[in-house]
Amino acid sequence: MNRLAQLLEAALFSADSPVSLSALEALDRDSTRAEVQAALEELREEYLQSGHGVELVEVADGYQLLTRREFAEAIAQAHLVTRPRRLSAAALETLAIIAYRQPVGRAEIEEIRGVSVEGVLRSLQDRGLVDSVGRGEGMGRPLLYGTTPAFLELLGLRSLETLPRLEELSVALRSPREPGEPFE
Amino acid sequence: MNRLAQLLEAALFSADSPVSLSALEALDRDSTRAEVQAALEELREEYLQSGHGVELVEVADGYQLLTRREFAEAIAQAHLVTRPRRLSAAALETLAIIAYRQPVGRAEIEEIRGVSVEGVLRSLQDRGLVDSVGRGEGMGRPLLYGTTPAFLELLGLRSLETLPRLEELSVALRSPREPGEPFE
Amino acid sequence: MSVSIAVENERPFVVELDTFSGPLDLLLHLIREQEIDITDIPIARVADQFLEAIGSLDLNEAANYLEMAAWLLRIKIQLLLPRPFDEDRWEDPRAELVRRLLEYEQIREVASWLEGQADLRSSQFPRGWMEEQPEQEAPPIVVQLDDILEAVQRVLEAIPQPVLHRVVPRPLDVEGATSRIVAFLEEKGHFELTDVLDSEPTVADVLSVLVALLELARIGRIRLSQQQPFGKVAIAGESTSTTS
Repeated sequence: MNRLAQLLEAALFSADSPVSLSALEALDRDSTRAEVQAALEELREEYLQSGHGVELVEVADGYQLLTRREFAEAIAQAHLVTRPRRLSAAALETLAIIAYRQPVGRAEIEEIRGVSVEGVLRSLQDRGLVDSVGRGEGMGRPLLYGTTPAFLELLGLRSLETLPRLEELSVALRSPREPGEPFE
Repeated sequence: MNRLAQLLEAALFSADSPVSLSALEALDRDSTRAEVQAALEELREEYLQSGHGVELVEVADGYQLLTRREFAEAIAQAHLVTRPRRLSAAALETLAIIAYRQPVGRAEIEEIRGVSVEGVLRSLQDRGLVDSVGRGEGMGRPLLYGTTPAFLELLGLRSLETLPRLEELSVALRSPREPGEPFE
Repeated sequence: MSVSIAVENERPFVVELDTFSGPLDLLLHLIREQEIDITDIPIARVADQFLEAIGSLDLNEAANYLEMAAWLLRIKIQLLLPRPFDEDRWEDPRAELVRRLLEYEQIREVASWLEGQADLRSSQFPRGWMEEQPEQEAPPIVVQLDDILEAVQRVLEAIPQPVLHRVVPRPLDVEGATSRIVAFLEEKGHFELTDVLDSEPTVADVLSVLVALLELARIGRIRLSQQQPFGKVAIAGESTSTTS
């Protein structure tokens, strides 16, 4: 591998979360974006060709090295790594609403789910998956929530655009409330 | 690389402390110690031959993948590590034993966990979660470990509201043996 | 908690209440289970089934469901009122319910997609070891009590049988530990953690005592304090305490 690919590999190794293309570019002032992208491609190829236990993955608007799926069981059984705890149905539904309607207030989430979401919202915030992103109009100027890069990373998504589009879902429904339509 | 070398690479990559040879052996029951050593050699060779940004290093308590020194400065300047860290299963289990049995020596922790804990213990110490609190009786007067104030703080153990309810804990309290079963 | 729902001319079906994330989830389940046309819900029947299902919930758990029950009953009554002669001007009182159900069903579909993605991703691990970086503070560590308790469980499960080579009487369970502590309380008023434990306690003993203490502290029977790190844990009856 060329030196830039080596530097990128070392950097991706040292990072604890996905690294954006611009952060990778900043590692070496003499390299252009195109060169960085070519080196990333070389790295990806090298892992595939030589047969490695890790692979280069594009996630959360960045790049990350992850172990290959087939080794997960053995590593988890050896207690070298804990798998993240699975999310509850309540947490998943709340995340789904926030992902599609962000920025969205608690009242609207509760209206859709039909239950109080205070506890689940707090725990999603504690886990860093959602965060308050501003305040809404109206009474009490409610906090509005949105998803974080950690949310994308948890799901292995490249960006919010890779979420399935609503019209692709099997349940047909008119689009979310028209702007200006009153809250009930 | 062969499959065993790939598995070892994935395990060393994801573990949060050096992994001992015996722990690496435990990853694949079908492989002998000699095969594991040969695969480690293959991994080391691969990093050298293909020119990688990382290398396989043998340290006192096992094996570790480290980024090559020459890239350290560029990476440090890029500030790629930012996020709160979670502890591995091995670290949590060791921490749990120390928390409940302190002051406790390494031999006793290893007896309970059934594996060497040297690397994990050092990394818990580095992180300020446990510390040596004295020396025990007996041969060699072994160091005894206990948890630190930082550990209590991390768990928020002072606030009663965060305490788990009894029924949540009861699973963890299932007696390791049948009541009344005789001991040798 | 499961409830058996009676269905006319058919076998009753069982509803596991704990598995529902809310009233819409339960309602949707009733509708889908009976293959009801969602645009033409037989409200009277479904409302009865809904009430039957939540009947066994205690008031606390039922709070989220009661609003839905009231709504269903309101729609049921509205449907009994005479319709205007001009059918076109009649607004189906079920329309809003149908909209909410479909909206929720869509969210649930997204939720299950997210779950699948999370499962896929959780079988790939990022780098574990973080090298010390010069000129930079180490990132903070997160540990949660739950993580420790899960670890304790794994440790207990992994202990080979027989456990440590010691001759120990039957391990202390939480009830045993609780009554031991309560006895101490009545006798002494305040004492130390080590008083409650035998000289060579097992992991299970320590855990039982700890849980008993935490539970007693939680319900306000006792107060726990530790003067210094690694210091002894002092236990006092709550009535004798003067500070908090």
